[in-house]
Amino acid sequence: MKARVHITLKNGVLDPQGKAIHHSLEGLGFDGVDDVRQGKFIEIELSGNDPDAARASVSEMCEKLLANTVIENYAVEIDD
Amino acid sequence: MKARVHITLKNGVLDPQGKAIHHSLEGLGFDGVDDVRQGKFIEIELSGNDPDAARASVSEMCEKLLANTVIENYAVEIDD
Amino acid sequence: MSSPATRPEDLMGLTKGEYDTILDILGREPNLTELGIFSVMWSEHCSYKSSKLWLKTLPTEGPQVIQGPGENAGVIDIGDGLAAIFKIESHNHPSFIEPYQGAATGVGGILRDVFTMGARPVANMNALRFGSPDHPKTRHLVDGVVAGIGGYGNCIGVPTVGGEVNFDPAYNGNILVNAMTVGIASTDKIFYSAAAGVGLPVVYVGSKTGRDGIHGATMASAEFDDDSDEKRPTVQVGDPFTEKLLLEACLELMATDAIVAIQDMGAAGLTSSSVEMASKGNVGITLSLDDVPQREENMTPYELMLSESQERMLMVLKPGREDEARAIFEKWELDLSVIGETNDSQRLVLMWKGEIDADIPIPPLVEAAPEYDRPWTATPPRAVREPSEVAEPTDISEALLTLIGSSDLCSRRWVWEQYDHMVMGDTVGRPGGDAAMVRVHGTKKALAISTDCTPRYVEGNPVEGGKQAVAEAWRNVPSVGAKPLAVTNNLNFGNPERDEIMAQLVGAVQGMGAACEALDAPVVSGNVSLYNETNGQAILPTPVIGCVGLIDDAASAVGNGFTAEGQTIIIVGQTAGWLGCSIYQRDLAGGSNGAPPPVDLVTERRNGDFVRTAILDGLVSACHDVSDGGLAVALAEMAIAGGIGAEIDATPDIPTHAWAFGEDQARYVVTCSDPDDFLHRAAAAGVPAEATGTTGGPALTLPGAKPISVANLRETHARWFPEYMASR
Amino acid sequence: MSAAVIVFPGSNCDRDIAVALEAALGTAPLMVWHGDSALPGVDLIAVPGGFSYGDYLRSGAMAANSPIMREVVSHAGRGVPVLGICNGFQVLTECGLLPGVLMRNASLKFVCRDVDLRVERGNTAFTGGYKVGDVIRIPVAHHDGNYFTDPDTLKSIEDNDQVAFRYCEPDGTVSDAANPNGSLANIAGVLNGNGNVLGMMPHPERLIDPLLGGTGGTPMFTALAEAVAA
Ligand SMILES: Nc1ncnc2c1ncn2[C@@H]1O[C@H](COP(=O)(O)OP(=O)(O)O)[C@@H](O)[C@H]1O
Ligand SMILES: [Mg+2]
Repeated sequence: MKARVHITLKNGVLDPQGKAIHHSLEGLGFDGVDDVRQGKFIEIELSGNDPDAARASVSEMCEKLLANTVIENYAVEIDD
Repeated sequence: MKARVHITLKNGVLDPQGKAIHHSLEGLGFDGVDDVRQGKFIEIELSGNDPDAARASVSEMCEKLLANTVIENYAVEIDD
Repeated sequence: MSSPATRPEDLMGLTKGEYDTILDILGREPNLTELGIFSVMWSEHCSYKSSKLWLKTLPTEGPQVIQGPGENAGVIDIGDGLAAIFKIESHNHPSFIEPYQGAATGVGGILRDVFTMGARPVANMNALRFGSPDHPKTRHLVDGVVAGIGGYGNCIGVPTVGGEVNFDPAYNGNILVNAMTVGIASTDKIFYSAAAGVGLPVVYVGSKTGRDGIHGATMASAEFDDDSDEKRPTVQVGDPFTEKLLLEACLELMATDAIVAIQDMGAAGLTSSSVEMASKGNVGITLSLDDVPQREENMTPYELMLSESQERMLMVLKPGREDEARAIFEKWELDLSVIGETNDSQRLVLMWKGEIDADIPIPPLVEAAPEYDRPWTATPPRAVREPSEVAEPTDISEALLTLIGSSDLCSRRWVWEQYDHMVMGDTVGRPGGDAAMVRVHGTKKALAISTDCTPRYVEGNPVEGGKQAVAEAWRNVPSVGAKPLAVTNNLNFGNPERDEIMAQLVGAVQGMGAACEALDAPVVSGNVSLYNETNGQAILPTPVIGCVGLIDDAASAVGNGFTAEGQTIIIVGQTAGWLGCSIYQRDLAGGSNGAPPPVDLVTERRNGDFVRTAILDGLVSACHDVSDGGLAVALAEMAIAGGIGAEIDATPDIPTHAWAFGEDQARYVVTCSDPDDFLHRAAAAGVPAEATGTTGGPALTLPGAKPISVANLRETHARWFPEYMASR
Repeated sequence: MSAAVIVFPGSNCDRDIAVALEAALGTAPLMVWHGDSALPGVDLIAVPGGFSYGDYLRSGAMAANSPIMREVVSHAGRGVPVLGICNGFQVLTECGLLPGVLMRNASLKFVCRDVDLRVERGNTAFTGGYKVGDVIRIPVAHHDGNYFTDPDTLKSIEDNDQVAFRYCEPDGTVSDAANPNGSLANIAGVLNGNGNVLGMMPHPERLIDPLLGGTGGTPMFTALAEAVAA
């Protein structure tokens, strides 16, 4: 089973990487870019086969380690 | 319009970050994790409203800047 | 064991003649794994087949040398039971393909070469050559390479204390990334790679093996024709975190007496490490490949033997010490696996799924490695250009500003601020000086380290250029007050199968050899990188020299910035005004570049020894060697570094531009508060020395030129790099 | 009196801080491996710089979950001085001992150079050797030193006088030009509410020897030695 986790910065949190990418895109001549935000995408292979248990476990991983919930949101999808 | 870009390491390319996260999850007592791969998730706000043009433009951004195509793959989705 | 066909494209880079030798050695056709092993062991990279003949001519001995070339790194004695262990290595091609990872893994590789011998790495250096700043790829390559070097060194916590960066269109298609590491060990705790003894466990430690960097030849072989993406050789990705753990674990195990031999897995991975250990120990090795920790599924013996996955080591332990080793590696959260045993067969036998997959006699694999005496014809000499033949500038001060603001002479701050140059708490001063200095932890002593090469000289005259590379690297060491002890070298050239390239290699080695001999700086380690060319366009011949010296008390060293007003400025060495092949000629005068400056090694030695002694005797307040850009550039750098101007009152009897920008060798600029004593001693020693001005004021004034404010000099010097990197 | 230095896999300024502490305290600190779970009788804790866990995922995140950090948190709660430098600062924010986060430098580049710091608070175990308004020159060496918090947190740390140091010009002016990494309000070091936990990006332990560039860091270690001896 595979979990796909998206970790994104909360609204209002500064995103130096997104800002730098935005700036570079403009420098490369890409018009019409209004905003860029960079987050993380983590794929986790799990050996169990209970999607609900997996979701619960991965959410706990996010709370404990994968995301810093002071500044980040996370979203967990389970591909089964 | 919003583009969602996933950038992941190609198969076979070492992922030191994923490896360290995997190890740390084990240390925290999470069992049943077989593999962890870390990628990037980039959200781009675009001002145009032609999804095909947007897709083409974001793909070009990936080729030129966002992805390192020697070691990374990218996937573009347009939410319209 | 299926045999590959013997079409040339299936020989993995071996010639038909080399293949026939393999048939003789084995008495049969090699299988794929065996052919792969021969191919990498006999590659230019591992066998030095084009250069070996010439490398043998280099001086490698001296009372200070504990271990010369032939081990993972060279070892010199620095007194008090301590040794400095160092080597330089190239990662040119990978850095062009993927600059960040290529450079990072280059640093990782050279660090392993040093700590595999028992040393704690204490300093990194890097010598970089990029294409023209105008070339569309250059900026991206500079950005990636610098970030990669920093990314690896910063993370592992070894300071990157110096190096060099140059730009030239000759490197447009082949950049050079040469990385050097210096480490310190106890002289009684140096580890070698000879696996002497039978029945000893062969132990694999570090990261798991993946398909990283497997010989591109795989692609051409029949068996892999139907391959998908999965088996594609992949770029090596560095993991400095794992390397840090490997470093600490190895040093911890080395503090015991469990290790018989140890060797890092670098180029050609498990193949060269196991073959070299067995060959040096005159033993055989049987490896059970099933026990090699694997990162990917369905790996084949061929892939396991040729993988260049990073952060791995092979060790031979004393029997029964495996558990002790395992406990240490587990503490550092690393894999340890016993993958084989030594025996007296003198054969490399690879077991795979219960069967013999490869069986090669080791002595001929190592000894029958080809060695070529490639043809060469001496590089035609260039005409000497008199100063009068090189156009004068309209304004000396403007010319100086142009030079110090140019890509090759401007400040490298943009580069070295991305490197942690202070971690470990022993870096004396900051980058930007002549030799970098790193204190030997817990003592007053310091190592002085520099890297140098002037490729345009080597192109103009390989022998003089080879001498000059050694002389310049060497000269930086007495400039701070340290005594040069030995050098390492990285020979970067084009295709040696072309006469004129081979001539560059031969000439450079001859020049280097002469210089090392005369300057008492034997070669203790090095690396050769050939075939640096694209579409028949070779790089400039670039034999980079890394020099290591010692100063007994770091507090007696001097820097290269003016330290006070009212000091007398003295030029040490003869200024004839050699403009041929100079930066001034190249960048500001045009025309044919002429012969490079000759190097008089006796003078070089005498002047360097004199300057060093004067510094140690406390006569000198600042010192800077004179190199690219000549006296004017050296004086400007001293003014910028010290934030103090100077009035130069020399009355040269040669054209002013030749005096200011000529690149005569064996020269230093020093400042003294008691010039008489210095000049007196110089005269007694037969060293040319002339007082030429006084420090002070807010501007630098050269003879016959308008003053330039130090602020303007500093601004101009600082500007180019950040502006170039920020533009697109 | 004894000090401890916490060592994580990937710490690399552990020896440097130990040297500085030993010079000030007269005795070598205890080097405590991250996997240990006890800190017996320690009255000063240093969390050193480096790249714990390679700085992978987020700087300091994995180290913050190490067993020993529970002990560090409980010691901090009892008032033991805890000093986190560079990666140590990142660890202390990740484990909640200090407010805010350290994001990637605005330049996106690693930066190693001397910066000037204005001392904003003088009466703590760490800063007792300085006066408010003093300017000290001290090196930074980091990739993720861009201090950030939400506006409410910022207001509360400013109101409670929790900012220990700010990046400034040599004359003490706090300006954008003096900010090496984009930190909010030029914050270079932050204290907890009780003033016994300090996190800072610059490296005071690198500046305790004139040969290495200066002694601007020495007063911090002297003050700490006095504080724990008292
Ligand atoms: N790649 C680099 N990495 C670190 N420091 C560098 C690098 N390139 C140049 N430097 C530093 O910049 C200074 C000037 O370099 P360079 O002009 O090559 O010196 P020199 O003229 O003495 O050979 C030296 O201190 C050198 O160590
Ligand atoms: Mg120099």
